[in-house]
Amino acid sequence: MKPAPFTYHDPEHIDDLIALLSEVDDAKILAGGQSLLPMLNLRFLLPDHVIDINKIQALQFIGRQGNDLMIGAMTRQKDLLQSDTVRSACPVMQVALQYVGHFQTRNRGTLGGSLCHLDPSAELAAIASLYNAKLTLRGPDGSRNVNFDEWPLAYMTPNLGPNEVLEKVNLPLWEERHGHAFVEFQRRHGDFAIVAVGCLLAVDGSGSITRVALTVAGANVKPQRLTTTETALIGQPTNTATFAAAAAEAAKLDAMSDAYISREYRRKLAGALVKRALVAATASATGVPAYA
Amino acid sequence: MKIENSFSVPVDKEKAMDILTNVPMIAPCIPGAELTAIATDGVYRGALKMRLGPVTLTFGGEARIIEIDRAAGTATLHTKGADNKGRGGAEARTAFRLAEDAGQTWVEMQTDLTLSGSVAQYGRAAGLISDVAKQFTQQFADNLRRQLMVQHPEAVALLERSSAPADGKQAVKPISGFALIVQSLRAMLRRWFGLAARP
Amino acid sequence: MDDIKLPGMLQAAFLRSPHAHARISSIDTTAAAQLEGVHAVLTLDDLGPEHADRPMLQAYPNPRIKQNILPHLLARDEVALVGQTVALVVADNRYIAEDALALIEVDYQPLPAVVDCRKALDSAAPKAHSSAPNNLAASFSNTFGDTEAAFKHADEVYEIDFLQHRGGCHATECRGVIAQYSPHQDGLTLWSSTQCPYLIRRMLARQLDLPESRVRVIAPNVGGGFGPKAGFYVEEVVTAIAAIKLGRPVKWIEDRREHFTATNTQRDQHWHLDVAADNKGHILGVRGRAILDSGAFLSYGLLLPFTTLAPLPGPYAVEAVNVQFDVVFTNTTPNSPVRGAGRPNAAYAMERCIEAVARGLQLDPAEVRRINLIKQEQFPYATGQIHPNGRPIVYDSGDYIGTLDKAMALGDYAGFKKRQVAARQQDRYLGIGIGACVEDTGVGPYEGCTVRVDPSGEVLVESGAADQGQGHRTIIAQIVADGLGVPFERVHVTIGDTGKFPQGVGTIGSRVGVNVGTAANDAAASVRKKALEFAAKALEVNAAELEIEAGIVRVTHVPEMSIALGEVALRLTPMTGGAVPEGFTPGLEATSYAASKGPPHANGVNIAEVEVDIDTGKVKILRYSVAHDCGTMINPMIVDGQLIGGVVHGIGNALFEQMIYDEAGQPQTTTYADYLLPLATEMPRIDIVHQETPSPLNPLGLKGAGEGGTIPAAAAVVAAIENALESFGVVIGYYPVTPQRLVELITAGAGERCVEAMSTTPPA
Amino acid sequence: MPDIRTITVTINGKSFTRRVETRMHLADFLRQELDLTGTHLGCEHGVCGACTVMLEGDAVRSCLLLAVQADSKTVTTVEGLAANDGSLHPIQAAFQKHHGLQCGFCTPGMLISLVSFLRDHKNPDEGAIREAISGNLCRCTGYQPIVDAALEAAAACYTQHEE
Repeated sequence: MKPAPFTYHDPEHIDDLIALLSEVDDAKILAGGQSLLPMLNLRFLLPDHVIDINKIQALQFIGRQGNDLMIGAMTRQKDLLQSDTVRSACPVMQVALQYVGHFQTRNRGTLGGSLCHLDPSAELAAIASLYNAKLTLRGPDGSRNVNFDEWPLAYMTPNLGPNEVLEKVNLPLWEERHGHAFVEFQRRHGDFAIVAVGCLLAVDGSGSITRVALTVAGANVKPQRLTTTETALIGQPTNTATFAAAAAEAAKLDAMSDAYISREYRRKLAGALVKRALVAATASATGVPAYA
Repeated sequence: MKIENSFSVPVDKEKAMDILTNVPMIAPCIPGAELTAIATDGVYRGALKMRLGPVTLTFGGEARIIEIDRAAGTATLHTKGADNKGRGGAEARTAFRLAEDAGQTWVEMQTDLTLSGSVAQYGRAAGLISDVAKQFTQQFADNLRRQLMVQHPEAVALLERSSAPADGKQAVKPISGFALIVQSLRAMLRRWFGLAARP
Repeated sequence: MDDIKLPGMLQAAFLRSPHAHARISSIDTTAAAQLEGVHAVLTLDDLGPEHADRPMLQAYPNPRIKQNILPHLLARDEVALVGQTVALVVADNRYIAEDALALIEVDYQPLPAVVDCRKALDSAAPKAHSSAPNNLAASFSNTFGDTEAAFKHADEVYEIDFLQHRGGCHATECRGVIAQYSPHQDGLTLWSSTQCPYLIRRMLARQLDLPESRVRVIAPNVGGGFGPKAGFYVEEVVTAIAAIKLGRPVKWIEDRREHFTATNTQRDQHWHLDVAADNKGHILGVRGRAILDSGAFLSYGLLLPFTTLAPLPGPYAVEAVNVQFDVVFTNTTPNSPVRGAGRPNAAYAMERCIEAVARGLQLDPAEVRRINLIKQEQFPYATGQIHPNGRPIVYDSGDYIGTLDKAMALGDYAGFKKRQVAARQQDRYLGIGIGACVEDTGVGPYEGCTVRVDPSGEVLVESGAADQGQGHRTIIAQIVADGLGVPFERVHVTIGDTGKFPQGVGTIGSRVGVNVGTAANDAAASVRKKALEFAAKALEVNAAELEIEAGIVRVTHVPEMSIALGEVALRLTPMTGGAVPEGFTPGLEATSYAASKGPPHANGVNIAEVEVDIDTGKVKILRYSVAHDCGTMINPMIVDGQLIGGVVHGIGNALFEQMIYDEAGQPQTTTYADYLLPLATEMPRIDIVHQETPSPLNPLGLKGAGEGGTIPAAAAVVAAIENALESFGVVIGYYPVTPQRLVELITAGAGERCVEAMSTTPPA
Repeated sequence: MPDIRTITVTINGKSFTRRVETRMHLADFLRQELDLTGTHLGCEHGVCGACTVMLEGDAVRSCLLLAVQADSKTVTTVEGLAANDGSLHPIQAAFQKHHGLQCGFCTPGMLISLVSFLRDHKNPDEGAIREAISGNLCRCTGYQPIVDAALEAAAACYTQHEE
């Protein structure tokens, strides 16, 4: 299980990277390496060029301007997990990060690597979907923005041209006070999620839902915003009946099956986890622990 | 893995059989395929490019018609290829059955696809691979149908022409799995919206 | 293994079949051979004419084998499993060797593959080997007592059907081989990650037509064995041939991807039984049939099937058993013993019988066990079954009811009902399950041990049995230190090297502690006797007045009259001018092959307490209690380590570990993202209580402990899950029990029993 | 022509300069080029944890790093844990006392992971320790003795480190 030969590049500035991407073909970008190296060792991937972008300091930053949380593509998962800025601006990301692999892999894994690899179960992709984050790409002819809902084109295929690189991610934060939740079903601690649900929820004085976002990851090739369920929840009281109805709706989502997990079971899980996410998000929003 | 497709064409059975058993004629219909050489004993060599997420597979292999029974209206195409970087192989037997039906010829295709090596051992992505395989054969069937129509000018004229390039090498622009995958996604999107829209 | 480096050493990599069953029409190695840094590319034809028609030899021949099918060293005409060796590349390093593999062109014609062991004997089933008439490897039965009468007089008959998963070995270190051939010195030296260096020496000598004295096999410190490293593998032979041909040392290290298909796997058995019982819960008889998947080859003889047959009817006094065993070939990796071998399967079968009777008669499963367990006054207890080796199976000693009571007390079985009801108020589902077993350990024929006192006073001990982390050296050193009366730190033990100790058998089936312990104890006693006799002469006292303390032989109560053991050794090995005293042979040492007078039988009871989340199907183990009896314990800490490690292995089998093949025989689980090993986070704290019923079969009363934790674990966990889901009428037919299966059983099972058995490949 | 680079790495306080092929992962560089065979290879796809080393103080999988990525960086391997006089690191002593290893193949990865985790976490409970070693596979011990060893060594391993 040794990598096939390749030519190694380690540019220190984003412009050098862009130039390099246009010069060489059959290249793979090495970010955290927690997904790329296994594929190189297993010889699933045999690229002619590996471009290591760990030396580009400009891609590693966490910043907040008003209601925009800006994160550089090469920011380490461990730094996101320890960041006070993220804790106050986007606590749900830190809840999700605890499900991502193990602390040894989070020491190297990056936000951009996860979003470009785009594993169907990727927790960080689910968070990006929850906020419909704005992704800034840099290429030979300047930069362009892509909202997350147009980012996944297909199974592990992002909307990223061969000569482009993901530079940063902007999470548009909710102004109003709201609660959050991230619940995941995995066979063992650190495993790929079979199904994971992210939820943001705001309620008014009377306890009715004013705004809600729900994302399901792992059920299909890409994270899915449950737009129908979201609209149906607006104005509803935060009680068992509402949550049960939302769960039943979510359990109808289209799901994939593989050698281990059936479509049917993924749907059932989606339903169960949506209910638990809504309960947790309500408790987080109102400060009152709601019943299951 | 067994996949069935069928379609009908306003072309008589004999003519359809001629085309279906003419490999250079049907090779461009294989999505992402490129015919590179015609060997002597009726074996045609070619390459097929397919992208599966981060992994792009390039199968080099061969295709040949291994059985023709004009009376029964059946023929079998056998294709076999291995990834040029040693990640496994694919082999398919596509059995055609033609039936005349009031001026139309009904073509039934039964493809038996076996994958081997690491490309067949993608545990977590096994479901996705069978999805892409179904899309692949459906696309092959659609192209075949268009090819059969195009070969017969008297066929209904409204059909748009397929883009067969002028030079000798019969190559449709290799549809990378990329485009194919987008269709797979679009099919899924249709299914979701169909489902999600329901009250 | 990979830490060992020899001057001039080359590294090898095997080309393996990507097909489960295919004919090979051509192999073209020219491109690979030309790659810079490649020294050789070998196919079967390149290994020499003597290997052309000589497949691997059978390590454990047996008259019951109907088709002794074993692989050629490298496949030439046909491959019968994904991963079968086809060619070997030897290069400067492993990177270049793997580059060369991709340049070898092999033309395969795929053939239909048989994958599901239950269908392997159907006439329409594809043949695992196209030249074989059918897929039957062997068949035999465990038959004693009058089952006809038992079933005629039965008040109730219950049906049981279950399939046990295919799992892997997955020691943390994969296998490895280093071969070095020096014709003018000591011939072939082979370092191997084997558990049985002496078996490898014998088989390698025969395979290569070399005298055993010209083959030395060294098993260095190895990262876990667990059974599959006890086998004789093609890689050991081919690496040796490559080293002989190239005249340079060759190292092959198995990587994890290879391990999934190249190293023997475990379990994969389908049982269908009927159990006859009276209405008080006594089991009168068991009959039925079991299909055991041997995989593509019979790489380990019939040892696995025999270890499945022997433990029936387990710790229960069942008078009549008639179970037919069929061992079948499929186009998958060969199966061999893995921690417990066939014993976990047999224990699971008997525990399923108990659970079926308890459920049928609505009795407490603990009480059904109590009334069926063999009573203390019945020991030594002959089950009635004759082992395939011709000897009757006899349980030497034990207190099975005592073990059950200790486990129930430790796990607070009595208080469980309260906990279960309280949890149900919070809509939580708790369950408790028992798994009991008896384990034949310390199987013969022998192990040897030499104890030699060095003039410095240090004691050198040599033995054959190799160590994969069990702590054999510690146990042997303790026995010799106590037996001889020397400080533990002065005892130095070397094992696992056929060049250092003449004969040995192997580290399998919890046998080393018993066999080496008995031999070491005997050898130490002989050395002690000789030292006392010499000292008696030297100190002119009666031997009876002497004792040995901290390496000094002295007169009891007169410490100043003494002679150090080292001094005795020195005087018994005089140089020229000196003389060996009258009546003494030179040296203060002894070698013994004293063996246990038959396999001592350990036993154990595990109790698992679980919680099942009925929405997701997730199982959480809240509490796990083990009562275990392995006779006299030499080192309780080591025994605890074996039990905890064994239990976690068993829980892995019960809940997580699953090799999946698709219908073409392609393994879907080939990385650790797919094959789930038990992790620290999912394991409960395991509480242990010991019971010591010494075995009468060896002086120290020893019984084995290496596999006792694993054997009953799956039965306990599955019973606990069923207990938690009793209101849903769920009966489990397949393990590992996955959350998805549980949710399906809960939904389907509501209100009615569904005895379910599934093929190796669960529905998509 | 293989793609070669010259790198300089400080390992356990000592500096090494070597020419290395860029495709060689850090674990092979330690084992094959520098004979530091304490770091073990159990899976080579980032799951078993036997290859865990510390890079700039962070526990990482050395099979998921190219050796060239360690250029001008500091690495700590299991060989660097014991003091120069051979006295064991507190976690090593606790492993010995609690029978925290049997075959010892996973032990280097376990020790490095725990040294790194316990350095940053003040008296963690059993659950936190089990989570910390959930990325390290062991087939022999069943994890319990390792957890007990870590609980005992926790106080000695916790060092107030700068944020």
